[in-house]
Amino acid sequence: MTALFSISFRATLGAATLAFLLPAIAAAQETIVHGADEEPATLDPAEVEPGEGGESVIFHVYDRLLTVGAESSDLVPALATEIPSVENGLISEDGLTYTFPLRQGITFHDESPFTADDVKFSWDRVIALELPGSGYEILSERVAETRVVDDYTFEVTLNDVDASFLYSAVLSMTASIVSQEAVEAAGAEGDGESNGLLSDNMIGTGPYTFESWNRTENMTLRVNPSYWGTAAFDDVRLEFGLDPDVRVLGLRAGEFDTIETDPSYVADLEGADGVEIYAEGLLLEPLHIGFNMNVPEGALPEGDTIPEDFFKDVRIRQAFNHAFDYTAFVQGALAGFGEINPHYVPIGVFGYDPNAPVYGEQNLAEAERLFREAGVWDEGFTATVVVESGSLFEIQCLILKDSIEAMNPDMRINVLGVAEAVFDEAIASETVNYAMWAKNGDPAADPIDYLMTYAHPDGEWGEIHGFRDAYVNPDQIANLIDQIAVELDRDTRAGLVGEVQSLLYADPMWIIGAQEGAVTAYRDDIENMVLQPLWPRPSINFAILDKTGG
Amino acid sequence: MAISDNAIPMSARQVRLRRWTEIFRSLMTNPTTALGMIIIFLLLAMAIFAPWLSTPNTPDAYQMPRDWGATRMPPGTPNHPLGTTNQGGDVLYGVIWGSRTSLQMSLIVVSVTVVIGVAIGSIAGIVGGWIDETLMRIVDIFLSIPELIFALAVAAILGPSFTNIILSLCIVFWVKYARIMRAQIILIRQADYVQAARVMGDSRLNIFLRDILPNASTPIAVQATLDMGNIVLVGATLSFIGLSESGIAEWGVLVSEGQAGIASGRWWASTFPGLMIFLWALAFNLVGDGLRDALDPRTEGR
Amino acid sequence: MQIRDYIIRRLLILPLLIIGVSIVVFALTRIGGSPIGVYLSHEMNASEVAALEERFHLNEPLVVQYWYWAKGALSGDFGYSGVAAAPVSEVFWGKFAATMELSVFSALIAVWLGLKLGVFAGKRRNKWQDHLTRIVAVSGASLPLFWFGIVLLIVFWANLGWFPVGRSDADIWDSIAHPTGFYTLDGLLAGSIPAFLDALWHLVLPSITLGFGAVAIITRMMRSALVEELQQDYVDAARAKGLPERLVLNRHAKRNALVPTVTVIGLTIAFLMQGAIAAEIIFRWPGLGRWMADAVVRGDQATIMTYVLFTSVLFLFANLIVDIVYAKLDPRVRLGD
Amino acid sequence: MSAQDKPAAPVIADMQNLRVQFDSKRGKVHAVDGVSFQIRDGEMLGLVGETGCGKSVTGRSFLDLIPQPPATIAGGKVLFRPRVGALCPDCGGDGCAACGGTGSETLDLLKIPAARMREIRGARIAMIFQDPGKALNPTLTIGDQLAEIFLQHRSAALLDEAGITLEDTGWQASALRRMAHEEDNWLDRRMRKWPPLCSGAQRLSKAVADRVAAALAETQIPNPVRVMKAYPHELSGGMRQRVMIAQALACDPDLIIADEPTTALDVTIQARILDLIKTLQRKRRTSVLYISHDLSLVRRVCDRVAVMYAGRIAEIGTVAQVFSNPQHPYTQGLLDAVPRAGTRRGHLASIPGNVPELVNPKPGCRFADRCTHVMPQCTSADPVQTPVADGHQVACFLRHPREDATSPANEVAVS
Repeated sequence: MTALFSISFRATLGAATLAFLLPAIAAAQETIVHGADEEPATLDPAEVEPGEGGESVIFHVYDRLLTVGAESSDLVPALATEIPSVENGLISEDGLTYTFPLRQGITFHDESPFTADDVKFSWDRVIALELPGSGYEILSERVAETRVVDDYTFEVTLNDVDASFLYSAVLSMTASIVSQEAVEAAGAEGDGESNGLLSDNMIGTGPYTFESWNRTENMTLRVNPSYWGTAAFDDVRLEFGLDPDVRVLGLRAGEFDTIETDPSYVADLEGADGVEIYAEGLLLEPLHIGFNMNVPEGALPEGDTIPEDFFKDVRIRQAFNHAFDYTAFVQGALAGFGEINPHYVPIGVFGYDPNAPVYGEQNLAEAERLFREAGVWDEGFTATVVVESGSLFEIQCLILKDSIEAMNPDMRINVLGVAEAVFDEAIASETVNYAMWAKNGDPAADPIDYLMTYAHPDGEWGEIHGFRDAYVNPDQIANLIDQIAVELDRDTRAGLVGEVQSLLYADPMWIIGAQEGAVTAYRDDIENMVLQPLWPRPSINFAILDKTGG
Repeated sequence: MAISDNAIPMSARQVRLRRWTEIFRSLMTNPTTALGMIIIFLLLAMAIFAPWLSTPNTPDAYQMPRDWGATRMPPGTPNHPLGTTNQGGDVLYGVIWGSRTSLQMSLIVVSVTVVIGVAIGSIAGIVGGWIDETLMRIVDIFLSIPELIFALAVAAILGPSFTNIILSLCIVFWVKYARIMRAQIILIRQADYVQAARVMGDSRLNIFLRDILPNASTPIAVQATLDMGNIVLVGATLSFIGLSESGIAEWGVLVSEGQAGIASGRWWASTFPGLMIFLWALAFNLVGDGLRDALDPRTEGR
Repeated sequence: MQIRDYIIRRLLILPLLIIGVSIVVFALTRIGGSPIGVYLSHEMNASEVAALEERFHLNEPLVVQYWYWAKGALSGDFGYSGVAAAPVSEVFWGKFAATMELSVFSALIAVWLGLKLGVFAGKRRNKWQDHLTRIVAVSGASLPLFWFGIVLLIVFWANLGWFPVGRSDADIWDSIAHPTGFYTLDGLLAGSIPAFLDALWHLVLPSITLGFGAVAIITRMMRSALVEELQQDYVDAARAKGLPERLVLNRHAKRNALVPTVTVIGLTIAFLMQGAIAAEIIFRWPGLGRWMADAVVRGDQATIMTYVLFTSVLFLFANLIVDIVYAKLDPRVRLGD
Repeated sequence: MSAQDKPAAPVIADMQNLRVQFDSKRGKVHAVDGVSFQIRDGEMLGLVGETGCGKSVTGRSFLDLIPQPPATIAGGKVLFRPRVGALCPDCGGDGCAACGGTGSETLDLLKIPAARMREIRGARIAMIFQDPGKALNPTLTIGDQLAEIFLQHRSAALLDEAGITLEDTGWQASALRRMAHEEDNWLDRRMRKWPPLCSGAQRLSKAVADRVAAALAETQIPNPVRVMKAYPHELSGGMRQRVMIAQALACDPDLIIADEPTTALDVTIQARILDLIKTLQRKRRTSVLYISHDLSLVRRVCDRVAVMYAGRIAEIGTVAQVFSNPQHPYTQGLLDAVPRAGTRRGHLASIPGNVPELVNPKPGCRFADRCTHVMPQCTSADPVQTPVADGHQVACFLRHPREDATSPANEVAVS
């Protein structure tokens, strides 16, 4: 209804202005202005870094085979017409081959027709280019082979059975479908070099077409009138490079319709006139502080009195988890927008077990007991936690500092805030030279992604942090996680997840301060505002937003 | 008058005495300078008596005390007279202990840079020759990079921390003093009494210590006074851009952290510290300006 | 010494200084850490990191690294800016124009206000107006720009909504090209008055913020110069001829007082370059300053390098030109002695 | 008062008991402390004294060029009677006591409004400064600086020569009038480069240039046209002083204040400049107040001489009277000092002691503590001007009248 109204309204307005007024004003068709947090570094699905600003744009201009709707985290057909499952036979018995029937009669924004060749091309391209920093492993580590069955049927074979393939790979922005014709027309690609066309251009099938990008200023996306699905309502302009508080000011002033912001700001916007606040559900990016048990000899920063293997002692890891003031973090820093969920299967992810034991109550007595037992209470210690300065993560570190030092002034935590680049460099290398560091997890729809990355003894961080020598019983955990990876029966799988949760409570490798709430603030003339944590940050789908105001 | 025409050359001590008394007189007579001095006096008092004005935070007094139960409190809330920050930091505490931080910063930087500058300037001026040449070229290089930008670059490379800010300021600010010192030496060398002293066979060191150093002190004093203000200003700017550590009681940090609130009408968290930076810089600039005028023959009345 | 010789000598020293600056800064950037941090992410594996190090010659000794850098710089390649996600040389000129446009307008404000205040104070030497002016001027230099800017932002953008932030209104400008990069000019060239006004409109707040800071320098110089001039015999001589005060001041005192005031232009430029950083951050001005600020926070060393080098070159040339102009303006000066 | 040989010329300038004080950090300096003298039409009066005795201040007071603050005029009158201008209200121009026989009205230069003073400056009373190097604006050409004075005081004539008559109205004429009165605005300066203004403007500037050239030529400056284009620093000291003189004489004033016009020049040129001044003064019968510390110069060129010491007139009379028969011990000392070469300028080697502090001075003869004939009353009371011969007065107790304590001179001194 509102949609119809606003469309017809816009039509007449457009006609009138085109007929009589300045071009400048004619351009003033409804445009949603969004104050963005991070400007894309690249717009190329094969180059974009997971979690990086480019994803939020790729999300709108390209389609993937599947997507998730606004309402639930259930998969929804997109360029594919059906969701593969063992039941409907689109997943082979051995669980290795997936078949995707594709939509017909769709064209890319450059009018070239969409076929299975484009899908194959897009995926193969990502795997072939292996662009540094990109998420190519998402596909390359899983996909054994891609095949075009016919113009409108695409088939992929995996290396191993992978229960999270659809969520972890197919949904990822890296797996977006680009126009083969356009890319090939722009010149050859290969050995780690793209032809650059897609770095600052987007030719997709999505609800928005790419209009213009003035670096460090703004980017304009136009409604794609011939979209195969429900067409978007309003054009979008993303404004880049604003400080968080300036974005908030802009929203109050009505300069922006939507902004990317975090809980601490949203709290201030409550009651501001013309501003609505959306706060439902949680982001799937737990805020964590990692323990590193694999610090090279003598690599710890100046002033650290702890031994390199300080955190090998499970009691100390537990003590830290007990000591952390969770309430302060959620109530103080996140202003109540968030959940205390201190372990690595976030709420809203398949298999999350609400009954599994968690930390989440500050328990200084227990913490002191454990510290004394571990024999570090009396002489105390100084440990440094490295973090990106000026970030929410830094505040988490400050709370840890306050919590520990309040117990016993001899136990000191240094919060070392460093520039983003320095932090990334420190964390990117094979071995990390700090005993602790803080950041947040990468979002995923399936528990296995988290468990492999953050819990498995031989997983990404397991190797770097040396989980294997630190876990009381590494093999038990490893086996459980491996099972979860391949178990296709949902209930059994859920059970296994719950089991591993309890193990990880007894033997924590992270302090997880909280699960940040999915919150944003927007002008009240924007309708249908929904945040879907599974959509790339800021988790907004402009295509379903409707700006009714004049 | 006729008398001054055939005056006999004055001794170094006389010269000095006369200069300082002149300076002092004109400082006292100039209302703006007097204002500056009053503000400085108050700020210093605040810094010195900080522990009595608000009880130091344990274990580290230069860390903001964070009351996570009382974040974003407006001014006038019990035991937070100036309100609190987003992290429940007491703004008043920040303002008071910030004066100490600033005093530390400016004192350390000024004393370090003066020592370095004077040393290098003296070597260049006294030894002369190729050493002088090279040193002065280096000085030229440093002088051709605008202060703030240079400090910014250095601090960025050292990584964000309060100590690094101080370090970068030290690296940047010594140059002027070297310049001044050298110029003074070359200037004063020619003065009658120094010539006289040389004739009387004083050792170079003696002349330097007794005649040159004290006379060079006035222009250096001016520069130092001005820098006392500038340094806090530049330092605060660096912190604002994000090169300091959050959580410490430093005005620049507080302003940048307080920004978050301004958007939502929580003006106090950044306004008070910002005001302090302003007052600090203003006071020292006023006094420095006054000093300079007192020393600058051109602006002296006839 | 003759002016010509002096200037020639200066011109000869200039490149040496620039090289010196580049060495100093380069050494700093490399000692401080590797320039590749900004490209790294924990998605990368060791071989990728190694490849990057290869690309930046980090495995070579410092001298060699500098050689590579200098070679690149001479051929206009200043490296790749992680912040702008493009080669430095590509994005530089656009941002340069932005900063220059801002600086020019700020300078106009600063010069206009500075001279006015300077004369106002100089004429009333040691009267209360003089002291008041001094306080106003010194305030300009003592005001933390970042703070002052925020205050203006809140009042005039957020609350009153009189002035915008950013550099231009996307709707007005989407059809207008940027041949010069100076939006005011571009607007005029495109013959679009709304665009021109829009550009001006966006300039107001940042240039006030920046300009007010620079006022102090000019005011102070103009004041003392005027005070000095007013004590000259030829000012009395002019009076003795029966000239009205208006002419005595304008033709004999003010005019000559401008000459020494020229010498602070270099200082002013340096100040504007420095202030631009804060002003551009706050008003989201897409210029060199904000680029630098981002680069600093994100450790984008190619950008830091270029920016520092650029400002110092600008600074050096400004001072050289100032000397020349000074010599031209004042027939008396014989530089060097 | 009249000299017996020639009929007394009328008094055109009459200074009566001028008192000027300067504020200093140490107190009020009585720089000029009750100075009185008269300048007769066409005469050259020398005012001699040591550096800092207040003679320059006395001279500048004629042009109201004493900086206030720090100076304050504590009292006295500076009367002036322009040759041309309004007639004496009492006698209507026939000459009477009130106007000292000049027939023109009497102005008190310390009281007239600023606008009136500006009309007098440069036109009726001109000044030659001590150092031409300092008194010429370095950033303007000689031509420009001389032009100013004509544009200030001769606008009407210039317009006339440029062919713009009073009848001419309309914007062109008024634009040119603004130009001729130096009231032109930014727009005028642009527009006068183009028709229709340019022709008129050129005629005007031509007229100005002619007068400037003429004025320069009169001071025997070779190739005036070239000099007009030159900047002061491009000329020799002598040349500069000639320019100053040309500037002073430009509007043919009644009185010229020459403040040590040759001091800044080297000896060889001094003589020539001096002669130049003298001849021009004779030719035009201009009155000159010739301020100098150099008695020999004064003796050469002046008709009468006033000897000043520490802000007061010690002795005044014709050159013959003062030099042949000095009455005041100070004058005698000065005269002894004259022939001695190599003595520091403005300093009297022959007289022991120094010029006294002039801060809040006590009553008494200022010269007392250097005087060889000092008597008790010298340090208690101020000596008064006492006539010793016709037109020859001295302020010294040695020559003090016993009985007539109420002579007019007496009043002047004590009031």
